Amino acid sequence: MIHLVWLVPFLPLLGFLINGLGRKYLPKSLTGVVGSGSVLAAFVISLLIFFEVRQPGFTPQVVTLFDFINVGSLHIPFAFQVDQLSALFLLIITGVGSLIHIYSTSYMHEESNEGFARYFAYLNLFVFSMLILVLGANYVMMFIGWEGVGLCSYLLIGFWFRNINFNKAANKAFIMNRIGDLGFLLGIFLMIQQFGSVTFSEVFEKVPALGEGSIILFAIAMLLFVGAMGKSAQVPLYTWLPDAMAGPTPVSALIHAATMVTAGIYMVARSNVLYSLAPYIQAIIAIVGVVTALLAASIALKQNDIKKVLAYSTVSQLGYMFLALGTGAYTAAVFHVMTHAFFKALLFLGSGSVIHAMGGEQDIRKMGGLKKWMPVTNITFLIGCLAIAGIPGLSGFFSKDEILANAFGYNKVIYALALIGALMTAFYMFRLYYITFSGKFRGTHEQEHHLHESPAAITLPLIILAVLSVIGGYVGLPEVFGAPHLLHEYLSPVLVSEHPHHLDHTLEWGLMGLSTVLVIVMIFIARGKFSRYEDTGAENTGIAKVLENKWYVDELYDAIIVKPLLVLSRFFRDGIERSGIDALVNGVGRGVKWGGGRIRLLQNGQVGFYIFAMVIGMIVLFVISLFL
Amino acid sequence: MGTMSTELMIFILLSAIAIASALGVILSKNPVNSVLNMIICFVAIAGHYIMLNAQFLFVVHLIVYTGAIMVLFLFVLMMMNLNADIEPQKRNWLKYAGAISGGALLLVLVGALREASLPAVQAGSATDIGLIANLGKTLFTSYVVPFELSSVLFLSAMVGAVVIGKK
Amino acid sequence: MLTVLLILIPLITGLITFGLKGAGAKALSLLSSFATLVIAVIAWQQAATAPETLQFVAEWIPQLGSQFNVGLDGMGAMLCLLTAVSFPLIFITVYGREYDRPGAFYGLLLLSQAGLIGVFTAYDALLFYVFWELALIPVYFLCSMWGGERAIPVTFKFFVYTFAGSLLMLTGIIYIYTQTPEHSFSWTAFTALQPGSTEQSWLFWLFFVAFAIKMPVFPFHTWQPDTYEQSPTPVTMVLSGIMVKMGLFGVIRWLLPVLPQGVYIWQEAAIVLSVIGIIYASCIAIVQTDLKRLIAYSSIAHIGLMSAAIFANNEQSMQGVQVQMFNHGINIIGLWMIVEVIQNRLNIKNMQEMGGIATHAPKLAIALVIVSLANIALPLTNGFIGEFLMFSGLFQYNAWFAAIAAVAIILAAVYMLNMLQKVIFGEANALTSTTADLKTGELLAISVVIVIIFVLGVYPKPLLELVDSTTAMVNAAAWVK
Amino acid sequence: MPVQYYIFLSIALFCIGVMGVLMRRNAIIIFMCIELMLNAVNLLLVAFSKMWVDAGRIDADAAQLFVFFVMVVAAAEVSVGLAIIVMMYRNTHSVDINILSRLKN
Amino acid sequence: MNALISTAVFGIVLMFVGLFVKNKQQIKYFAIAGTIIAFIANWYDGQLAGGSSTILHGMIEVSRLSVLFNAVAIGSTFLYFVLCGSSFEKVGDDVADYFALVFFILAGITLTASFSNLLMLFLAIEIISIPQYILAGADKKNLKSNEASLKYFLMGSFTTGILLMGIALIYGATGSFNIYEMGLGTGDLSPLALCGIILLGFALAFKVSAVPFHFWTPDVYDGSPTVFTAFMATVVKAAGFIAFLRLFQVSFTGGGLEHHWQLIIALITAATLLIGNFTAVFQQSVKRMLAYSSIAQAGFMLFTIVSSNETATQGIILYSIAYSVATIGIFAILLKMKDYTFDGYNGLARRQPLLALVNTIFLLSLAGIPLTAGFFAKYFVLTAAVQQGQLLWLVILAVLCAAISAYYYFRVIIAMYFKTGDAETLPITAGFRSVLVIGAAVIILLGVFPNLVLQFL
Repeated sequence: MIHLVWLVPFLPLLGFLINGLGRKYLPKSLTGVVGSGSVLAAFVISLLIFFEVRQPGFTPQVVTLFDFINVGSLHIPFAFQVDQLSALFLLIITGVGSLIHIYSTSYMHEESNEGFARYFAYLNLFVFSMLILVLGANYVMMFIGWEGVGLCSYLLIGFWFRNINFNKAANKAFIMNRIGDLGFLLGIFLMIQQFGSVTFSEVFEKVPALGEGSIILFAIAMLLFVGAMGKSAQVPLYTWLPDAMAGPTPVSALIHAATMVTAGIYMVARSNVLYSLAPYIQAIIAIVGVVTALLAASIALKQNDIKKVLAYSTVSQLGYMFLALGTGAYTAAVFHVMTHAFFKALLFLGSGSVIHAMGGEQDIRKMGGLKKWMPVTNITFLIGCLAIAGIPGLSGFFSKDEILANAFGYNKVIYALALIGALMTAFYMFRLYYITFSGKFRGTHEQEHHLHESPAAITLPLIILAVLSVIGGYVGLPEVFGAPHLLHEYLSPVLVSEHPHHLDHTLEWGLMGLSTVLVIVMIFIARGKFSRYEDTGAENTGIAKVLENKWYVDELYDAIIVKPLLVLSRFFRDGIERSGIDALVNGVGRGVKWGGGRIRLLQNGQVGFYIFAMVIGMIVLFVISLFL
Repeated sequence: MGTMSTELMIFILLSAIAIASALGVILSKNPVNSVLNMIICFVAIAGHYIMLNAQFLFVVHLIVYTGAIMVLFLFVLMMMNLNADIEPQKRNWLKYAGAISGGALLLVLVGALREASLPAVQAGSATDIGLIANLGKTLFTSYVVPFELSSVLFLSAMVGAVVIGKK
Repeated sequence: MLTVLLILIPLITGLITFGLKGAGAKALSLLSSFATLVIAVIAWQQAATAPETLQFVAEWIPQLGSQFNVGLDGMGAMLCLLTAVSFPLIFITVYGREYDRPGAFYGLLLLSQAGLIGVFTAYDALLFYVFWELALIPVYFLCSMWGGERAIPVTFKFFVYTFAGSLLMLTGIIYIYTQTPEHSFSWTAFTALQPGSTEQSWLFWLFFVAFAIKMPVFPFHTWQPDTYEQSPTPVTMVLSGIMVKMGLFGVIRWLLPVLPQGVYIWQEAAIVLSVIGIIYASCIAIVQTDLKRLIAYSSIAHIGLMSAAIFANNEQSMQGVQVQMFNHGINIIGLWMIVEVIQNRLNIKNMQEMGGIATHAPKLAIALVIVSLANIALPLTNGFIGEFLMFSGLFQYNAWFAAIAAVAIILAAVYMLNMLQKVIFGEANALTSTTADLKTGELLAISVVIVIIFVLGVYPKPLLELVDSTTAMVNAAAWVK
Repeated sequence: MPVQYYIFLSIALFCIGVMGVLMRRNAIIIFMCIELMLNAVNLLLVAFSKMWVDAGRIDADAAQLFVFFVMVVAAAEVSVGLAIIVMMYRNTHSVDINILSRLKN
Repeated sequence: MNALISTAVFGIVLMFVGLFVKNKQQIKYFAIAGTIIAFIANWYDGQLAGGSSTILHGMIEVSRLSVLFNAVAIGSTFLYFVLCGSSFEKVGDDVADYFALVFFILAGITLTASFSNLLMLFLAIEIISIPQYILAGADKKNLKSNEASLKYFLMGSFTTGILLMGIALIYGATGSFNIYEMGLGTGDLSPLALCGIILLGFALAFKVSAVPFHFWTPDVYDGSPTVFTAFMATVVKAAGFIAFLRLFQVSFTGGGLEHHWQLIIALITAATLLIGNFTAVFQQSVKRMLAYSSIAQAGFMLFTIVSSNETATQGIILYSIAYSVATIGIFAILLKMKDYTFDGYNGLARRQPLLALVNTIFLLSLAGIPLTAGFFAKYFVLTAAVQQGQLLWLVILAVLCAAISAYYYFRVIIAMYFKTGDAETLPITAGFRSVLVIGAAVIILLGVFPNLVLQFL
């Protein structure tokens, strides 16, 4: 089966080509079948691969398709690597991907024929790129996918291209990602310089030779991490993700929650050999992670756009994953990627269902009491909220608990901060839930009349994801439960450098209890505050206003980066280009003309003067040649 | 003071006349005076030719220059009825500048040629090289090509003078 | 003989075309360009297997030791192929347009093609110089005669600029020629000479300035945006797609192997200039509102990178540069094709007045997106391979230069995406809502570009292998320390 | 007698001629000064001829013949030159060289 | 030698033709026939002179160079007569005399490449100059023509004085007028000889209009009847250079002698290049621009003097052809224009495409663009200078000036092709056109195969 791995990315690519080229001619039904079917088929193959990989004693296999770049000693083949990590990601991507494709067939049904096909083409292309990213057997392949998903993200955020603001959001996403990509790229160059190779196996083989704490290693690790920061929306490169909500909601679910944004985690996990030898960088990663988690969570507290809340929540959760990576708990990070994929996709799709029902309205202040009309959405959304909040028994609890436990072992302060973040998570999620689903409806009558539960193509994925959000956590039970940590065992051949912090059991139980209790308290506070929410229209003040305005980070970036860049560019254009270089060049021309104009005055028409000048010239030349 | 000094005295006398009359040419206001000065200068130069045993040239010089060319000049001047008043004075500084640069040229040339070491002229030693017979022989043997060519020159000058001169 | 044919076909047909009227000129030039393409493809195949069969030597000026010596190595074959591919594309794109005095227009274009191929094939310095100028003259006339309202002074500036540069190069050529023991212009004699390092040091500048103006490298670039803006688009395609490669080609063929020590002394300076140029031009591109000028500055930035990579002068950068020479040519020609279509439809250049083209001309918009993405070196497009290798090579030379230069990939995204947003996205206005989509000919030409973009983006091997020999040659010559 | 005397004399005459050319505006006088320069050269040539004869060279008559040719040329030049000056006088009623300065710059 | 005789004889013949042939247009054909016969006679010379032979008591040396240059000069004159011959009539009535004078000039020119005695040089220069004074003033009623004639004459005869002084001083130092027998390169250089060399340099610099002895050039070229300017600025100029080069190459080179004068000639060259090019940029009249351009081109030709080596000889020959043919062609077209300013050329390409094309080729040749003879001309002179060593600064200055020169040559091209206007021309015959095309073909042919000419050297 392994040798057929190329089919996994190839099928979505085929879907992309069919939908893209035939977008004018194919009916929507066929488009939907092609789009979803290709991903579903890829999922099936991924499952088969997964089962093969799961066999004990499986060693990573590299499938080389052809030579991509061959320059001297540098060989970069177009090759796929199948191992435990990539197989797991294949499952997440194609699995969640196919659900979202199915969901989309209904959600996007109001688009024109062409738009519908275009949407599926982009989505398929995204899946293709994402699969390249996780399947690549070297960093360049990863980079190909890395930029590819960025492109698809750009295309899908700007899907409704007539809206200039959506386009701007798309541009922002792409450009911020590129900043990260730059780091990634430089990291690759440094690798080429140091190891003469970018293939995972060769690089990891040569890394230890540099020795722990080597400055080169730091540089590589840091540069790669910059890439991860961009892709996975970490501080300071996170501001694009909330804006990316301009795209269709299934896109947010797939790209900006479940898959693409976790690419950074995948990359660091994939490079665990490297990172484990760069402890300072790990510390940086942990700090960035926890700061992101806190910052995003704090912003989420005051957002009123249903998708924005989820977006900040995603940023925050990604922060947790990086925290896990920073503490060396790679499995925990991957684990959280998985569970997060389930419940965040669920939440996004649920919000999509809500938005769909509300006729495009996204402001939660205009909603309320929706559980009456949308029972399935309500239940599944609630499950999602519970899962993300970390209620014991649901998937989020296990993954988050593992992260918190590791953080505690790593550093108490970070643990405390992470815990605060987790509490905020519970609070804003239930704020969202209660404002949206409880209380009474605050929208227009027209909207109220229109409210309905979504069709099966939407609810079915919701239900499946809700089930996964509940049971997904059982693959990684904490040690204290006594059961084996399946995920850890599964991934251990890949995550060779993992060094999780094991706490003693009492402490672990205590921490678990503490967080559970606090989370429940938070939920109740939220319930008390928002279950009968009324939109007063009052302006926020003080810290609330700061939070509502996202700490003014966008404005800050505008002031310290965008504006100076524009000023600099204008200075280059007007100051240097026009009045500098070009003026100089033209000045030479003018100088010649001016000189000509002066010199020609010598030619004054008087023959007496001419002879005089000749004599003077003779004298001068005589003096030069005779006496000098 | 032997014969040498006689030679030298004649040389100095002739030179003085020549330079004085040359200065007269350039300094006198009336063009007719200039021409007359010029004639004196040419006669002095002719005297030098005799001193240098160039008898043929002496004759030609007197006939061609003093006789023909200068008379031609005089004729043209008379025909145009030019006198001193007609020539507007150059601005003074230009005049001085002209004089100074001419002087500078002189200085430069003298400075350059001052140290030339050359065989001396043995004044008084008569040679017959400048006689018409000898020169004529050379002229019609070695120098026949330039001689013929000068006819081309004259022809063109003649054609030219006609072309330009006729109304 | 094949090589000579490559020069002769456009030369002769070009001269004939002068005498033809409208349709005849179009048809003949198209035919000629296809014939050249066929020959170029055959030559390309031969260059890969038996390059020596492409060498053609005939006596030219025996008194001078100058021969009509043409041949194709990997890079030469690649650039000839680029030229041969570009011209049919250009002709197809403008097939629907009517130009004043078409005979002269197409004739001059073909003559410039002959000159360009000549430059890429010459193995004799004097011949090289002759072709170098020959390529310039038709372009000068094309720009001035069919260009925009400021075309005459602008093109003239361009002409004098490049002319001055090439005359300096001529001085250098003459100097080296007089130094060669057997007084020969042949490339072999030039590379074998190796003057002393002081001489190489100043000779370097004589050559470098000529090439730098042609490329153009900061600060010798100011002719370029104006010229691109004012030229008729087919000519701009030739200029930006192929002619700028003359400078790069010149450096690789005539500077690196001939004056390795000079390069060694000055490479850092050249790279610094190039890197400044990359950032500088990228920044200016950000604040351009004129579509053509934006592309012009983006081109300066790209060329800056190529120049930096050439002087970084290692295996990766050299391979990257050569591959990128081809790919940049294809991409920028594609870009200009689309600009030409937009110009033709809307007759405006200011991007602020555009917008919403995607709604009414989706094919056009898609093509623009793809070509723009190739231009910002998205992986799996052809632009990526070259840029990746060039940056990598530059990084091996000096990590900091590479890091600074690489900022351009962000800036490139900024201006290209801005351009896309302003031109094709958003709501259509009164003007743009009438935009007609691509017509068959245009679609065909652009499709070819797009296919090349993806094929070479996914499978660059043929190109990389083709230029291997040239890289080996340069590197063998260049590491004299 | 050193030949330098003749050299200096002839240079002096030559330079006086140059001065005259520079100082005067009357075309005829200027032309005369040019003739003076030619005569200075002639004198010099004759002196050199004598010098080389005294030094024993038999072909020294070349210089005298040269002088002869100079005179020939001078005569031709005078005929043309005076014709030109007369032509100018006819058109402008002046022989001032500065009258004619239409052609400039 | 045959060339000299035939041209001189034909000068006389033409004088008489004027008496018997009343139709002025027909006189041209006699003149053309004269050049053809002279060309054949010269070719016959070439057959005889295997290597080089000094004949007639050391006055004349017939060599491959002299025969080749005579061929160039006579050929150019032929082209000149064919293209501009019919314009003689516009100047005045004495058409036959003008032709005769041109032939006399040509007779002088045939000496410039073959003199081997300073007397012959002097006579050659005078034979060239005196008819030119007359031709410059041929348009008798025209004050400009008067002025040109007067200026040329006064300055020319002043320079004659300088030239003679130089010759006299050299004679004083060496006791010989024969350029082969002077032996200046051996032993110490007498100050007399040095002054003589410098003065001769000045005089010849005047003839080739090098700065600062160039002042006459623009005025004379501008004031003279255009048809004569065409001749003065081309063949005559080339003759000046060949004389200059011959004298300096044969007599003043060797034994380190060139170091005494190389610097000032180099300075003169630099000044000529700068002033010629700078001033030409400013002109509004094409005719006057060509006058300044001739100064600028002289700057390039001076390179041959500075370097005075084998390549320089080749260079001067090629330069003579390239420059003469191109300039005659440009002047021939100028003669057909009603308006001599740049604006007068506006839109010529639409009205007379062939004329414009040919003019463009000539202008490109002057600018030194490859594939025209002008390129190889420039190439050779620059190579000569580079071979000399130490002169690289001058070469670089020259190429920069060449770039400037593109400016004013291209102004004509711009006017013809890119500007709209109705350039008015006089009627143009098919014969005129075809000869122009032949001229352009020569330029292109020599631009591709310069050895067509060089093989004769």
